[in-house]
Amino acid sequence: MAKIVGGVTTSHIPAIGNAIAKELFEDPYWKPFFDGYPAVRAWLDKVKPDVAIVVYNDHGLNFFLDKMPTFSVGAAFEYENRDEGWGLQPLPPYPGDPELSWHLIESLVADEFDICSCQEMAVDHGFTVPMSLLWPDRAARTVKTIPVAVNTVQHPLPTPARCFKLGQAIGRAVESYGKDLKVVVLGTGGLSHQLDGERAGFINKAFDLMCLEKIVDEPETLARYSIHDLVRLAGAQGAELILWLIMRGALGDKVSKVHSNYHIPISNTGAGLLVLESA
Amino acid sequence: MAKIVGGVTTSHIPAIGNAIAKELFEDPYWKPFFDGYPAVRAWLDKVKPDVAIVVYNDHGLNFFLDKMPTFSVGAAFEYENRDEGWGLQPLPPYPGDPELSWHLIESLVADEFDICSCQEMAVDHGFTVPMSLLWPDRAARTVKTIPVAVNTVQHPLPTPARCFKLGQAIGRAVESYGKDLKVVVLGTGGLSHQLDGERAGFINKAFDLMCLEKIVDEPETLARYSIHDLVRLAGAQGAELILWLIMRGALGDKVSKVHSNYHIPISNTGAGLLVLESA
Amino acid sequence: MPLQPSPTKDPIPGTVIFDGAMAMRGYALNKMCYSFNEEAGRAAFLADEDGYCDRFGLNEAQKAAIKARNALDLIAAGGNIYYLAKFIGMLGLNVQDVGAQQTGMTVEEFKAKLQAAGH
Amino acid sequence: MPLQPSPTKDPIPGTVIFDGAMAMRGYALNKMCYSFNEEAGRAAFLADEDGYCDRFGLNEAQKAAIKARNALDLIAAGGNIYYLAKFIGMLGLNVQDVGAQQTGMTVEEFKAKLQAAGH
Ligand SMILES: [Fe+3]
Ligand SMILES: [Fe+3]
Repeated sequence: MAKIVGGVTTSHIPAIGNAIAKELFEDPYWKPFFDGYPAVRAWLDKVKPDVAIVVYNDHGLNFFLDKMPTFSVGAAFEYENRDEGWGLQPLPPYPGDPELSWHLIESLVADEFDICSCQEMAVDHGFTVPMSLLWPDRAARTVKTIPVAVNTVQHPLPTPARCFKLGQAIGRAVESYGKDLKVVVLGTGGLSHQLDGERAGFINKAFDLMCLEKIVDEPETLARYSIHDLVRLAGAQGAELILWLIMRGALGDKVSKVHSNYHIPISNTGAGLLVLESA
Repeated sequence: MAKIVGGVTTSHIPAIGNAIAKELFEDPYWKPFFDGYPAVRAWLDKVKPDVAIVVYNDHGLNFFLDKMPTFSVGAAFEYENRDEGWGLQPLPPYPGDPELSWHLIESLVADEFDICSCQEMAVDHGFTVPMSLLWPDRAARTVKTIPVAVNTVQHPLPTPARCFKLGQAIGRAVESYGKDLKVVVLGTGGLSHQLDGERAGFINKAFDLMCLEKIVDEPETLARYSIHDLVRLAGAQGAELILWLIMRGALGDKVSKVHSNYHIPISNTGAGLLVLESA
Repeated sequence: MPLQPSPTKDPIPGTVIFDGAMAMRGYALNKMCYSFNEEAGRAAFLADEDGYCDRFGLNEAQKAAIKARNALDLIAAGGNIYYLAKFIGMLGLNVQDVGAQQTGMTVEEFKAKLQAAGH
Repeated sequence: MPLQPSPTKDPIPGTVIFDGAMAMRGYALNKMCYSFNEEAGRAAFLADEDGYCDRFGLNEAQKAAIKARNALDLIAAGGNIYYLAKFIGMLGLNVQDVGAQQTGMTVEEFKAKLQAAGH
């Protein structure tokens, strides 16, 4: 039977992708951020997941406002990265696990989640940056991927409570899959940041630290916020915390914290990193 | 406050659109079908709805398998009809009510329905045929429209129970809208038919008649079927009964039957017609 | 046939459920058929059937079924009836022609079978 | 700022929630910016800015804001930051340039404000 071995949270902002491309790992601005990741990779080397379910938000590459689904689940043989408008060379495609995707979709729809299934799906920095951070050696990477995209572009966004329940349903779905697979769930994005408006540059360290603590043992506390609360407390893009809640829901009641890091700022963002192992 | 005044169920197969274009109203094959509709139009003339929420399934015009949402709600100023591949001249666009659309979407997402919002949306025969049957005089038509599209193309389809709950949530959403509007809900498609496979041409009159009876006062009975049940009992495309269940859910507990008709066959289909008035 | 709900999911004879397994098999074929919504797609296909099939990456079974205009083979190769309908419509066939083909009847026999369901 | 959930939905100063009302206003602008994912869209815009705006049906406020490269005006005209980011990126600006513009700071001041949030 398939098993969720744990989860990782990480920022996914494009500036990280640029810094990786320029190999700024020892640059004084970037070092405190990148120094958080060797411990994550050591954990991944130990648990050796077969599949990564990558919970992210599309930032206007694969989805436009003509068709904006709340929750999308990839069901493709591979996922292409494409130019997002700033002219960067796209990364090579990511192999999928469509059989597990369809199992997830069957299970989630039966569980009354109104999923958008995507048999072709371009993934943007929200997906690729975490993959580059966690598996930098592309040639050695064997993990398959399943993108789960969540609408954070067009309000109404799904409530934190709904997202936490989606995570729980993903957890049940994986545990009911017949194949012997180890699955890791990535909750990407966050923590506090705001790009738009006179409030651009808003960061809330106290809120971020509280989230990093509560999400381990009391995620329900975070699921009680409204989206409006998250925008107020974490900034307009800080609402990406809902992606972390999906990850956390999938891990089940008890988890143990393997590793964490927090650094302000990278670009406009408070960057939170966590490795949680399922009990 | 807005109010749902009632609902109409009707077949939406393309052959009806052809027969309308050719004005086959008195043709012996078509007459028993078209004769059911003057009573529906008389009822609409009496209740004068401002908005029609049209629950239908896209048959491969607006949605492809790359992005197949379970439930989509239109939020456009108008909805275009387009050529579906057989070269027919498209009908003129249908005016929307985006303000009510956004109220619906806000309310449904808060209610934990994972809606795909569509600010641009081409509507196919599943939407246009019912509109032509109910409001044949386009110049005199003042009703605005909100398309609600349901995935019947790619299994898993949403369960009948989930669809009935979506209808109930649509009902709550409309009743909480601040403007004084009368809303009619169309449940289109069905009843039994199957186009594909060695079982093509399957029709189940007994099941259809049971549905026409139960949906009035005991819709929960129908919500208990699985999609697999519906395919078995009503044929592969007979699963469109879920669209009727959404309509019925929106009407609330008590309804009265104003009119009904049933005729076999039109094309490959058992055609069921109902007008239900909200209590 | 009893009209009650049933907990079983026994196969339904003569019926292919278009689920994930079929979707994985038929994606290229269905994508090609979806392109027939556009006049340009239909014209390009009719001008060069094989070239158009190759452009969408159809496999041999799919190409053969397209060439033969064989609905059952198209379905077995992963075709979804909603997209296949565009191919069928482009050829000037309707759902009764295709129903007859799939059931091994003449169109008249197929229509008679539908009429009989009303009694 | 108290960290508890709140039942109120008071406006958040300096923040526009991109809801249905904003979406209705900004559709043409956002659709144009979405087209900047493609190199062809970016080239066509840069070759003829006004013509490209007209092709997408931008209104006067949207055209003026595009011409002025003014982020606050673009947002007020219905622009969504995720699509605007493509316009901004095409111009060679990053989120800190735009943050500075929106807050009336120099880029250095804006960066210093972000650094300060860590303490
Ligand atoms: Fe993001
Ligand atoms: Fe239909």
